[in-house]
Amino acid sequence: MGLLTTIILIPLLAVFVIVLLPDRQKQAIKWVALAATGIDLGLSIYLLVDYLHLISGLPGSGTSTALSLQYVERHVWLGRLGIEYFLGVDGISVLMIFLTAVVIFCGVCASWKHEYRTKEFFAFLLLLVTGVFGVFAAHDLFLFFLFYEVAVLPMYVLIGLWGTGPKEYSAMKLTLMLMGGSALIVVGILVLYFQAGVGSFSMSAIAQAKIPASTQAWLFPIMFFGFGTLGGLWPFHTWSPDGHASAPTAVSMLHAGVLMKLGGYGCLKTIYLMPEGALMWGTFFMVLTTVNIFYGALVAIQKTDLKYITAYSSVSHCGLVLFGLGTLNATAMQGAVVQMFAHGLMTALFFALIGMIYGRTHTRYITEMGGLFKVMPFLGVAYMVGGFAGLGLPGLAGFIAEVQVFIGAFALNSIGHRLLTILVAASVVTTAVYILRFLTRMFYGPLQNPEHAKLTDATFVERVPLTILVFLLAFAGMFPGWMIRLIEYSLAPVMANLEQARRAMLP
Amino acid sequence: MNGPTLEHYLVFSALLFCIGLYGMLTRRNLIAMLMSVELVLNAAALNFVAFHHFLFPGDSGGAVFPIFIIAVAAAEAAVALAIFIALFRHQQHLDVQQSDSLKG
Amino acid sequence: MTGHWFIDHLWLVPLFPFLGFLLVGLVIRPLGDRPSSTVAILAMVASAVVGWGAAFQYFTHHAGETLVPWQYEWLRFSPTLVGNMGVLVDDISMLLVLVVTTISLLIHVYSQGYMRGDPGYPRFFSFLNLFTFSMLGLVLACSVLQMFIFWELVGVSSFLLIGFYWAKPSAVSACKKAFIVTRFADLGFLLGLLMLSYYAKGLDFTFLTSPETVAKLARTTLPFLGVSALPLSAILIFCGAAGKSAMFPLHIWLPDAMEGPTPVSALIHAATMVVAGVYLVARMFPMFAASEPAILTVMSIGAFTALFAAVIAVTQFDIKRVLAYSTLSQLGYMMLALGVATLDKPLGFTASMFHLTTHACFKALLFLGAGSVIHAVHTNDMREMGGLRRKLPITHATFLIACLAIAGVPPFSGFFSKDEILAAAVENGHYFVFALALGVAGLTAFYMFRLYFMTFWSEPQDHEKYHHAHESPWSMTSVLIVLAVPTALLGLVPFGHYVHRGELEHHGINWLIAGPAILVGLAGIAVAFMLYFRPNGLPDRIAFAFSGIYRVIRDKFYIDELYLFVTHHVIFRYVSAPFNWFDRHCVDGLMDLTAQSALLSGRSLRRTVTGHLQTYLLWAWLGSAVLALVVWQMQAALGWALTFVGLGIIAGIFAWQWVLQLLNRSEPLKRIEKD
Amino acid sequence: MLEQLATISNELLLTLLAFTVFSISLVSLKKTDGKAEVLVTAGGLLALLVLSFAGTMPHRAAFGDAYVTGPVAAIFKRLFLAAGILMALLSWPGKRKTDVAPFHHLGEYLGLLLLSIIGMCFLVSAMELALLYVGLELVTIPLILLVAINRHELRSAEAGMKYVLFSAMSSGLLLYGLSLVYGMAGTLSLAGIAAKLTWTPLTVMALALVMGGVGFKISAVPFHLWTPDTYEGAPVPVTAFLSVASKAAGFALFYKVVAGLFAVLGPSVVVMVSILATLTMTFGNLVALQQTNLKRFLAFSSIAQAGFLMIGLVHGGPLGLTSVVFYLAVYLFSNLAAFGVVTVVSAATGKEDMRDYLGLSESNPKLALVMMLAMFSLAGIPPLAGFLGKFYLFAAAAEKGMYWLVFVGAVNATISLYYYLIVIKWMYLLKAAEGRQRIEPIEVSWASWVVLGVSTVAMIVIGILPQFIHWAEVAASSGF
Repeated sequence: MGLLTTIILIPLLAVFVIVLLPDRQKQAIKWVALAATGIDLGLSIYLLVDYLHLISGLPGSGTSTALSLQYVERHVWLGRLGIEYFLGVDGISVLMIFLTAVVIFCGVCASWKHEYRTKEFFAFLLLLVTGVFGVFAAHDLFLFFLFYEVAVLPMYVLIGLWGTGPKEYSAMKLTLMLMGGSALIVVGILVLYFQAGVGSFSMSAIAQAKIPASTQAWLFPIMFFGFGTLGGLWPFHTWSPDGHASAPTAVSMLHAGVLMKLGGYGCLKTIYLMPEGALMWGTFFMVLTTVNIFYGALVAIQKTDLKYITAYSSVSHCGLVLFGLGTLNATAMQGAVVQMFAHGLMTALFFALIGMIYGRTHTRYITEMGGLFKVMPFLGVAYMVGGFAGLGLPGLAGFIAEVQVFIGAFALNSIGHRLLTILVAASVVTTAVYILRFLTRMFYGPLQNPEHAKLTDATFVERVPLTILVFLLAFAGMFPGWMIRLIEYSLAPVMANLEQARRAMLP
Repeated sequence: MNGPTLEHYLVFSALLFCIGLYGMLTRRNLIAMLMSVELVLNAAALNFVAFHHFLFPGDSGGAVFPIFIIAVAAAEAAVALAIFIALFRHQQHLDVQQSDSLKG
Repeated sequence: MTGHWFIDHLWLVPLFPFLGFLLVGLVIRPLGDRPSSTVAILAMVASAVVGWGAAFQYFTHHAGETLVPWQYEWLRFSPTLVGNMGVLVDDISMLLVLVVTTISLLIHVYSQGYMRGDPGYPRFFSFLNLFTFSMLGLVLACSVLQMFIFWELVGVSSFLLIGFYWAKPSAVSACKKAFIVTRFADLGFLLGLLMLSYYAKGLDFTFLTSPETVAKLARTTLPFLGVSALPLSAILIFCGAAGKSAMFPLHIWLPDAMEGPTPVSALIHAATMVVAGVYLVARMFPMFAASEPAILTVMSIGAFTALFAAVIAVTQFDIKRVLAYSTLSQLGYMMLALGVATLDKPLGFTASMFHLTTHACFKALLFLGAGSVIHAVHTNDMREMGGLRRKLPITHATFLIACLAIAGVPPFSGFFSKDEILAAAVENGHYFVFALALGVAGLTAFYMFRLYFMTFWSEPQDHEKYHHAHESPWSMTSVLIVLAVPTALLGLVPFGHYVHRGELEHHGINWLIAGPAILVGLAGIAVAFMLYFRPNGLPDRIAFAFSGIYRVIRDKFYIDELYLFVTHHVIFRYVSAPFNWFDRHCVDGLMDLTAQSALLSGRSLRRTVTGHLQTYLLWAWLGSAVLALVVWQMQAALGWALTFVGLGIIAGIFAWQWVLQLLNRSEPLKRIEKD
Repeated sequence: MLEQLATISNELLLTLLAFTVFSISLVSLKKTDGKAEVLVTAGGLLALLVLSFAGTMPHRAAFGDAYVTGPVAAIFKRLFLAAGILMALLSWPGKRKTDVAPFHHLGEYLGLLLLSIIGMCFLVSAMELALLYVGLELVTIPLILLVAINRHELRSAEAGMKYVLFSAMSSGLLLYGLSLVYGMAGTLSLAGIAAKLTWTPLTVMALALVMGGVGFKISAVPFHLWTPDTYEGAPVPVTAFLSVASKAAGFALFYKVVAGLFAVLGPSVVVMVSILATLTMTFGNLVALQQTNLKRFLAFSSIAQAGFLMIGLVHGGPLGLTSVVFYLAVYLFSNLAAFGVVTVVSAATGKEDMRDYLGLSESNPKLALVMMLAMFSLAGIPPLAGFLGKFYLFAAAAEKGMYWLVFVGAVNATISLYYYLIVIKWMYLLKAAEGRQRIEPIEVSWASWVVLGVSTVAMIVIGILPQFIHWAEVAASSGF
């Protein structure tokens, strides 16, 4: 059994173990979940380091067009259509798997106090994460889509059962919109399969078989919208604010932190599979995502509910991911992937913190908070770091992503693209406005509510995830080289495809 | 010979068929509706026989099939009448328009 | 590698404060105040030692060269575009290293006394270390990307330090304002960076400022606006510089930034961070100098700010605000000096750097002196001070030296640097700028001595406070004394010998220029003396006589209000709020509408299941008929028209059914029904 | 002759079993509790299922080529047998509050079930119109009786009435259409007819009439309207059987008479089927959104599922057949799991409204879990079998180039998820505070557990293990 299968199977095994444990053994259930995610975290770190080691001897970007798949596990699986159990990772997947492992580990830590129907909660949570790992590891489109749906659906119960506020409504909306997106994806996958005519769902095989440009012209937006829905693409982002606002802590962390990345990841694969379509539609999606970025930030300024603020900031930040991808420029796409990683960490951090603060103050409205630094300095500092990462402060991961996307997008040689880039870059100001607004509102100033004076700072179990996330944000922000190497190497095939398509489209 | 031709039979069966359909649609009494159904079935049976007789006298299928139709129609009628009786016990009438407790 | 240990290990200079920050912030903080400040100061000492050593080695062995002793590839954007991190050594970076390490060290020491007993004492020192790290990183930046990175970091440390008293609402809004305004300006910097990354295809300063690159940029015509890339990118970068150096109209954050503790004001908002803008322009000087519009922009903005701030400073009563406006004015001076410099006559460059250095000393001294005063009387309002010279002798003496320096009285340092700026203006024929600068010099002397007299002379206004006032502890006063030395003497250093672009013709003091400057300065002092030496009603009467203008000036020309209106009312209420509404009601509404329409159509379709068998049969037959039509169409190639007719029939029946439903009469073919 | 009888040994054994079951209830003097009948039925069917692998369904023509059991037909028959076993077990007479099945006449009830299965088996093997028709009626007439078997209940009788008249009507249409076909071809053999038919207006008319008859069986819109009423009125296990086995027989009928006979109209049939599929899916889904009675809800859901299945019908080749057969298997187990839960709950509490399932996940977590899996499988959520099934259906349409139909199907899958999630919402999400009586923990009989367990395992395993789809593919590649 390969490493990837192990990573995917461990949470699934944990699900079975948890299902078999009696309801009352809450502590045991949590330990099983923690152990499973801990092992996965370890394995993913090993994977990361090993992959870095693997590619360290290989030539850098621009020179390599070979697919950088590693850890391949390939078995014939279902039927005569050529569905395979085909796992394999490139650098981007490795990074995403690592992110997933980190976030779920932190999520389990952040849910340590979970008491209501613990067993089902952790079972669904781990089921979900199985799907996420699977998506990032899969190289067969069918398998990819299968895991994709596995990752999306448990969310319904997780939000609907353990959420707050109008949770049934939010859960339904989220699920339906995302499944609506996946309806587009399944069309896309089938069309790709039959147009490629290679009798295999393997992404690289399909990418090599040229899909007719006329097909790509209509199929590309369909698939991009499909994945974009999960990636928070405007105007299909509205599941995100309601969904995230209603979801319990760990679920928000995982959903905003990792699941929205599935959207970006899928969009990247779409570009890989349909380069000509991407060239035709790139600008269109850049416009949409500009709306995303700018508009998400502006709306976030208005909100007073912390989760809504964070959700809209996710819309804005994930817009940057899709924007970077839409540019079809190597630098910007690198930035987009870094943004996936950075945003995953920072949103997970945000939602973890919101959960902890809500657990203490019992309010999520920033208008009802103030001066919390006095009572919870640790949480405050962590929140600040997260906020600074959000507004793209250098030294934290968000900056790397932003500057790469901007530089890459600016290199597109037309006024329209430049203007879009300038607009997007201008969002750093609006972002700063809302982030500072809520940071100062919550933590600065005199203690708003005398009741809050009795509150306590983070406990040890809470500090663990926060510390991990903060550390990673800072580490990735200060030493981006390894990420760039991973991404650059794995983007090479995509860029090669695009280059080929560009040449093919020249008269 | 100036006897009836295939067309006569076909037109007659088509008429039967249409009368059956019309009856199904307009009769409110369930038993009348059942009778209309029988008309439809008989129209089909008549067709088979007519075709057999005029066009394919060598193929026995056309002759056999109506017998099956008649047999099955009898079974169906038996079942239907049994159900009508059960229904009548509940609602004391056989008006199809008022048998609408299941809907929506 | 230069073979000189200090230069080769210059990266230690920012590293020490960074380690100090981490150590103090994460490890030492719980141990208490004393260890925290000790570690922080030790970090600064180490940093200063390396900095001074490197500067010494540089000016003795490599003067005039530009070295990059250490750099590494930090972020690779593409195989050709690389963002390097490293250390750039040339005259101005060494100069700034000297200034920053020294002043920062002194202020660390000073803060030991000033911050004693504050609950956030360790936090303060860790932030100070963080700031110093960022500032040194900025100063030593070898690429414009690195500059931008540390640029933002100093911004954030400034934010943290302004908001040090986070429980105080005014401090909170001040730090927010500082951050957002500079962030807004940084957008310009960022865009400039983007332009450079694209048009110049490189980010290293050595590459960017090389004549070839500058020439190439000047040749590149943008596809829009019809200008070349050079002035536009230079002006965009200047936007960032203007934000950080609080040039008009981005100056509004600096006076409010005085909400921070006084050492912070001295270090960040007087001596070091605010000059980063000037430093940036100086760093990119070849680019600016090669582009007429850019350099003129720098000059005019600088000149206007110098005047504008000086005028406002005259009317302020908060001791730190006066100093803040004075800082603004002096920063305008420096910008102005850079603006009048050209590649041929680069005296302004030297003058600007010179003034930067002297200003760092005397303004730090002024702020620290003010801090000492505030420490003594616990108020910022000059109207509640007076007569403090007897209570605070050391503070008074050093403060006077600093005032004389800033007023441009020889032989104090300010005189020389200011004189050089005036000379530079004249040299390049900017007589109007010269006149304006001269006027500002007079105003400067006036408001500084207004401050001085109101604080130290005059009469004690608030006896309670006066009574409790006492000289500050040794750790503070010693720093004042130490700073007074360069304040007085720095002017005597042959500055142009060390820091210059191009060749400077060595000249002494041109008394034709210096003479009027001195006179104007003295005149300013004299007026201040008359109005404020003794308490009298004259200033109030003057203020009353010009009450309209006075009020406008006192309220800073209502620029804050303008900003507030734009941000709060226009953007928040008329941009952001409608977006919010649009998102919730239109975009989200559309999504809900989809679900609703599914539900609604389900509800109406449900009506077809009437429970009447005959309805069902009718549907089935019509269905068969329509199917026959459809299939017929496929083969007869009569087009889809009939199909649509068929579908139309279905729709019609549908509608009919629906109407019947509405009328509660759902029997089909009711009119035929007679039995 | 013996060889011919051996060819239909499966049907013969079934008949034997049916009469055994009938006679058990007749012979036993005192009133039986019905357990013996259930055991005999289920055991017999199981034995037949096992025997089917040992040669009771030989691939051999008999009776002058009127009867052939092809590989696909064999799969169909096994599905019918499996459905029969599960339905019989569902009718296990435990302690029950309401009579989901009339366990006073369980013998008749199960006998009728077996007769219906016999009809189905003949139907899928029939290669000739008369046998086909008789098989079809043999399927339908016992089912009509089963629907109306709770004759002391008004709704059961009314459901029976609607079913009998509608089915008679549909047979009338079918027969009339077939008579026209006979008139054109002059033979009753399916292969013979297909070879002789040409395109004439009469053929088109015949096709429309035949489609009316077939549409009734598979409850395609607009021939579907009897479905909800009949499903609601019938005893729950009968509904379950109707929704799976009878529908599967309908699809077999489609292949036999529509696709088989009217091959000459191929492209038109494709268009017709795709239009019907679209209408059926959309209608079923949209109306299902409005339902609260679970039986009615599942009726509309099964209409929608028929629509999905019809997507697979547009592909005439092996892929289409594979997808339909495979999905039928998947659908059978998923739907039986759902109906199993409904049966259990309804038997114990008499509640059939989904709003009564409030908090079921707390009081009866296992039942709720099975129900949830069934809903997910029906909605096509991986890793449950419904996912692979839908994927194959879509693939079939896509290979035919009908991407728009794939899209329509995918969108409809999303809509269907909407109402399946509503059931889950009542079971899992809503807390008991809404003022409704919670269902107490239910004691579930072993027979029901077997049904639920087998269905659940099947739902999971069929979608993951490669053997099942492989069987379907191998069978489909060699034809019906």
